[in-house]
Amino acid sequence: MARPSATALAGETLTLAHTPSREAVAVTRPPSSGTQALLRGWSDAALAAEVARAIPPRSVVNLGIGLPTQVAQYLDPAASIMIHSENGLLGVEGRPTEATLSPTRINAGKESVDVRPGAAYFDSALSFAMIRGGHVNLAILGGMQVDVQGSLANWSVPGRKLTGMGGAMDLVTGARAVWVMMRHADRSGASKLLERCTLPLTGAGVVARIITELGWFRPTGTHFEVISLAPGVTLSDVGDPALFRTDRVFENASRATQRADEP
Amino acid sequence: MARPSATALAGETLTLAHTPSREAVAVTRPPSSGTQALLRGWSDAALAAEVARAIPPRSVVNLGIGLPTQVAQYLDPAASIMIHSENGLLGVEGRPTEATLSPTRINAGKESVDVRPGAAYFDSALSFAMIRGGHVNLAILGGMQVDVQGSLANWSVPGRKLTGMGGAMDLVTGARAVWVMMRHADRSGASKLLERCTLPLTGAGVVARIITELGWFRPTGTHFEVISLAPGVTLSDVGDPALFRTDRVFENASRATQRADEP
Amino acid sequence: MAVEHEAAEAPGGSRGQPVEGHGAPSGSGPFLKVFEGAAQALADLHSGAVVMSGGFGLCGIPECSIAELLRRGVRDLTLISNNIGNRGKGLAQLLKSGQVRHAICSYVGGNPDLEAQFFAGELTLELVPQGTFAERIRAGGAGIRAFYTPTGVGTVAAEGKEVRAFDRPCLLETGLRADFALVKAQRGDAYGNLWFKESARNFSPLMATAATVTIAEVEELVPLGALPAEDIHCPGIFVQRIYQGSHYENAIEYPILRSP
Amino acid sequence: MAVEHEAAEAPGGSRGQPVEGHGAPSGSGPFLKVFEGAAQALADLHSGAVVMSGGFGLCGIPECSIAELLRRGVRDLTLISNNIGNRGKGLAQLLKSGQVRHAICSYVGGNPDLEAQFFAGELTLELVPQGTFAERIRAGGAGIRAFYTPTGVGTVAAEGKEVRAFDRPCLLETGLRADFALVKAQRGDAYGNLWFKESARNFSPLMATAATVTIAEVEELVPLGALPAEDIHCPGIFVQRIYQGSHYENAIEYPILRSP
Repeated sequence: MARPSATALAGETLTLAHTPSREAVAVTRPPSSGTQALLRGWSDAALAAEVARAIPPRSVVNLGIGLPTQVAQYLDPAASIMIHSENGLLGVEGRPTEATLSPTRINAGKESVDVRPGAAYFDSALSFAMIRGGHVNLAILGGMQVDVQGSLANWSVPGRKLTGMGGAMDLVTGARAVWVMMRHADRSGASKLLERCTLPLTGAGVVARIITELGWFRPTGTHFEVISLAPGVTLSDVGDPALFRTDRVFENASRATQRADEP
Repeated sequence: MARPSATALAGETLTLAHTPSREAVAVTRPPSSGTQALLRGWSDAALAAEVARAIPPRSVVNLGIGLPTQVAQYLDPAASIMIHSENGLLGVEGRPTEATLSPTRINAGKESVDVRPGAAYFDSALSFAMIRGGHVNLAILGGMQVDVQGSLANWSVPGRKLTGMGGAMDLVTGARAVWVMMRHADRSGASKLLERCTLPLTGAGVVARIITELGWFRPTGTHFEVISLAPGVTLSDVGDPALFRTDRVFENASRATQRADEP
Repeated sequence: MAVEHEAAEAPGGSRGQPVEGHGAPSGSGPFLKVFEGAAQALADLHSGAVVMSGGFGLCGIPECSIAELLRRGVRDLTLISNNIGNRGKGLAQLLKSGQVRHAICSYVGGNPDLEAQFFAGELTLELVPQGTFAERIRAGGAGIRAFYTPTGVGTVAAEGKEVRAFDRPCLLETGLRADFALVKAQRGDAYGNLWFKESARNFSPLMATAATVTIAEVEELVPLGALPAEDIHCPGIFVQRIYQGSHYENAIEYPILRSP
Repeated sequence: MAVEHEAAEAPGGSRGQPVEGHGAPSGSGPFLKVFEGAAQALADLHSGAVVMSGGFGLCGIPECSIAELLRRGVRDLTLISNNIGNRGKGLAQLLKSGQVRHAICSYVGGNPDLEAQFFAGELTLELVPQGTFAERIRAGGAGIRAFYTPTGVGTVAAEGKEVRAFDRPCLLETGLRADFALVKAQRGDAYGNLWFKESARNFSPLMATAATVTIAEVEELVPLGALPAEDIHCPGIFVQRIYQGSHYENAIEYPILRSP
């Protein structure tokens, strides 16, 4: 996109702007139990800060409910990042005080928020026109499962709980880049990064990046590329070596996934 | 439509609200040349006033360029009729003074206008959502030709002039009722009310009423019902007796046209 | 034929025919749209009606109209609303009282009543991706019969739907309409022009366009001309009845404050 | 796949690919969107580009951007605009100078230059019903690939188009996009938020959503926060560049005054 800025926005030249430190990737692979791995890596706060640092300046970003919402408080104000909330608000910034709390000023998680100068309110049709039309540079969503194809399941556990997809299907379809931010394993200790999602999909082949407390990952079509690991985490902590690799040769990557790799 | 008002809006119960005086229809049919007829009937001002009187109170009305625009100045303010202008304005009322003239306050004919309290401005997508969605009760349009099927041609004379359909096709499709307001004959003296339009259509089977300087007419599918005639005009003035009738039995009327006849 | 034409049909919804003397109460003011309160404005909202309700969670919900539905006890309602209430409030009250037969919505997390009734088979449910939900309502109000969207391809949202390839595969989705739309705005005038505060706008201006009868409640009924003509969020052409409500709770699900 | 996806293609239009260091000038301010003037903002608008231009007749046209196109002499333009100027003004100037190859528009009465060039075969023309024109642009900007509308059935506007029956027959119409959108607003801020005066809004907010690069000119560039957040007609997310124009003529075709 012919934008005036020399610096890319998220979703345009992702790999330039997203610069987690590669030197953190361990070269040795000491044995480690899965349970141990759950205790390693970034705290929630550190994870949110890590994600915040990775967002290119001047991006429009939609933050999902839960972990992703915490990213907002770690954004550098100088980066001029605009937070889009699909309930009809662009320019979320921080929390209100007792004095400025307004029941009509909420984010998509139905939490009170404040807005920055330059914010705008609009109706839901325009809000999703922004999303579906490719105007939101980046969506950072929570996840239940992500697979090597970049497919995401984050809305339904059949028979167990009824929630609804909300805006997630629109976001994974329309945002110019989708990052999934989640814990590496579920409560039972099972990895949420899988060869193939078993839960109902939110979208197929939509995820560009995954960040967990253990590190940054990229679905390639055949496996997860380990882009970087959190301090103290080793490659063996993240899971099956057949599924997690550090190489950047992707024989069977889909066209879409290959494009995510292009600088 | 379950509206609170006991009085119908245009397009809802047209025949109740539209009450031109029937006694004006002549019972005798003296011979009269077509040329003579052109000189008879309502003046432009009287025609506009006649149409203005026929519009049900509280209707939302779109007035086409030319003759229909003149209707605005004869509306009874107590009737609370809202004039819609498809360039993005609802609530046109009158003309500005030298002091209130604004180049950004125009109607679809690109003429300066004033607005009444309660007026609203909006973009073109919403303006045509109003039209296409059936929210405009009545469109009063100019015409080049109308036929017994209620088809209208008012936008193109192939090879002679290039204009474009503008909003006319949307209006005839979406407005809940369409009236055509035009001179009875063209400059060469040929009737503009025909058995079959020869010019490119604006819409097929869309016209509920036609008013010319000679009277009110309704396309029935097989002929034009003469609803009423202007003072001094006789039935023979309006055209071929096979095409213009006063009876209300319509053997071959299309379903759509029949519905226009239902009270 | 333009004299009467039906707009896109909602699943289970219908565009009403003109009805004369059908018992609807008359409003007052030059446009006969202003009603005394919810009881008068909703008098003809009948059991079995298809009802749209604005609001995102509890933000911007038509509190007084919902209370009136509860009071009148109309049953077998089809509700079209993003969340069908939240945490037992808003439309969730109509779930508890067993007044809802079918719901079309997008997100129902935090709505245990709905969850329980759904799993008990007491109501049926259509879950729609939120952007498609908004767009279907806009289409219903704008006379767009159907549209192609890429959202939901390859998911359960695509089940039973036509898929067609443009630059990418898309689903065919149809316009959605209702018998009644219930919306709440901060300010409104006698013509039904509405202005919404902050993010309370959400689905309300869309729903207003997509119902046979749109009933707006406002915190402040202001004189004609008091709302700046450029800044009206929902022009009164879409609103058939308006009343000034009272005793607004304006609940907020998660009132999180700044860390000191 | 969300990393890069193309939106609906315009006839002859394209959604540009990300281009690094491709010569576009940088803006200033926190969002790098504010440009000094038309020359800087339009520096990369090239011959052969697909260009949308707001305005209804002469009302709300981007006067300064049009003047810059004229000055630069870029050629073979595809113009998407309701009227392509009027009475020799606005975009009609680009007709006279022979810079237009194709036009997509709705109404061209009062545009003798267009008429003459069309009949002389000097440019090609696509006439679109005005509501369909607006909706196609909105769809292009909103990621809706195509939609079904009843407008134009049974007319020349239906030629070559798929007809499908819903409650009534409808035409399939596709989204429309452009390389550049040129719009003019009364007020705007450094993020590109826009506010339009009276009926000057018309197609501009829609076009802003449907172009790879939207360039807004404003009469008043105001500080961030000066526009009330509820009353922004075009949020800045849709605007890539903004500059304050000058010397606006704001012509009006028919300045009819009240009879004394």
